Amino acid sequence: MNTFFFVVLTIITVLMLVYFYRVVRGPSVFDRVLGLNGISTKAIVLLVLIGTMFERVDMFIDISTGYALLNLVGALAIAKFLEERGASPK
Amino acid sequence: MIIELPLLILLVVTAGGAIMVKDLISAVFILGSYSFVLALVWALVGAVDVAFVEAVVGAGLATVFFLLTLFGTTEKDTHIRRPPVPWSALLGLPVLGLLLLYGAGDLPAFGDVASAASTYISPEYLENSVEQTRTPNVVTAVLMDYRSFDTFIETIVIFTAGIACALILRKGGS
Amino acid sequence: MTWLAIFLIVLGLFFLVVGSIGMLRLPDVFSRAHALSLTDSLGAVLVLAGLAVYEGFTMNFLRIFVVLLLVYLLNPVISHATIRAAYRSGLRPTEEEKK
Amino acid sequence: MRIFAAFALFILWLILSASYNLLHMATGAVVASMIVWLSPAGAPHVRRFSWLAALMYVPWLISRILKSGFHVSRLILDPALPIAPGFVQHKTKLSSDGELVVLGNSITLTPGTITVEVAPGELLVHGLDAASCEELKSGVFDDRVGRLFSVKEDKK
Repeated sequence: MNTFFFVVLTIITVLMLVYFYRVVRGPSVFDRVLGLNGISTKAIVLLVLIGTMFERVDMFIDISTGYALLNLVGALAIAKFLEERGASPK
Repeated sequence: MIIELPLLILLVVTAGGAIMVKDLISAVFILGSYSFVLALVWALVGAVDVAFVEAVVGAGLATVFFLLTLFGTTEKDTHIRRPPVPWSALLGLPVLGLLLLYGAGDLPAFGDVASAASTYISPEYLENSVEQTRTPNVVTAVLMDYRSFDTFIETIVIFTAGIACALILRKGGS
Repeated sequence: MTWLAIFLIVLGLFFLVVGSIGMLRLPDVFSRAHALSLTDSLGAVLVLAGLAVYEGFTMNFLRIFVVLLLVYLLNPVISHATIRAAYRSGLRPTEEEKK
Repeated sequence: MRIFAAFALFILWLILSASYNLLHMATGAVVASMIVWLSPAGAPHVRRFSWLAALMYVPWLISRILKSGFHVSRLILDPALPIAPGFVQHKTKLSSDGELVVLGNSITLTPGTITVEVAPGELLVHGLDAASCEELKSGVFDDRVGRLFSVKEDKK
């Protein structure tokens, strides 16, 4: 079962690389924001996965919850700023 | 450790990307994703509290503050004009890196029982911390009791930084 | 029980992979948000559900379930806020926007 | 209602905290009641809430998400990429904040459609292709969400 979890972890990490490509190359600022959101969702999943691998889920769940809530605050703040500011300063 | 390898590769890629990219806004977002990966690595080696701080400060607050700063500046400096790298740095930095790697070879392995730290200090903390400090969590006992002055002054630094941010960001300033 | 967990995780991984492919292929911000929604509301949630089932019906099941619920409730808000900001700052879906 | 909210918060505390001795549970109870006491009274946007309808709503929404998820996956994996993205102006008879939040969130959760702008009685929705918006246009979402908050069915 641990091998399976390791394979899942590797696959998700490779997928993070795809979103990272979107963060680097995204034509507009909002593409970058979307890429960052995708990475953070995967980080939440990965934290729970790591916790399951170590059989210490109760410890990792706390960080995962904190991640999810902070991600909301950060993303809303970014969206508000971008909305006030208007289109990307290119 | 093979299990950390994919995340470590991703960490190096994101860190390199944050330095190499020209556009400052994308640099901010790449730095945010770097923080996410770094927090995952911390969680993987078992430092859960550090991972939590990295998630809160690095991925949440720092990204927002960087964006605020970026929007406070003019649009002219969103592109970096970087001078060419001097030859001395190109030669000196690999040598320094090799020296550091050579030095790291002498460090005890992760979780080594025979290393100095786990022979003298760790058993003392693990065995006596409950009687001496009445704190159930050992990490909390080390941070808040054995190293309380260190933590206290760290708190002062963070508080000062918070006041500075509040002063800079207040409405109607500038 | 373990097989159900593996099934859920593999199904979630399928959606995660498809979402990533969509992130690369789709032409503009608005369409890419759909790929992200696929990743969030199906991929991540199915993987989390698989992990919860793997844990069995203990306290940890409930804890993972709370995280799942958070992802479920908060991620639509995030993608809506991002897309609204994109719309309000004058971005429009265009066919000829370069890849 | 407020006692119920405090109780729900306390249950959440029990789930998230790992320890069940008296001190921690008492802390949780105090914190939960403090939060309810400090927050403004009630939720004025929700007139009535039917638990039975909510119990029916969640499996329905999950089945919907799975169905449109496979649809969107087929669109993305198709080599020709047969998408036709476009905005849809969606008129709805729901107008209170609670209903709009649930409706908008459900639309965004369903792959293929995303809420862009929200106003009472009117939503701007971005759809990935025509088939994704089909369901929304038929007004099933509005009916379901309306039943959730027990709005009297008006005739169309």
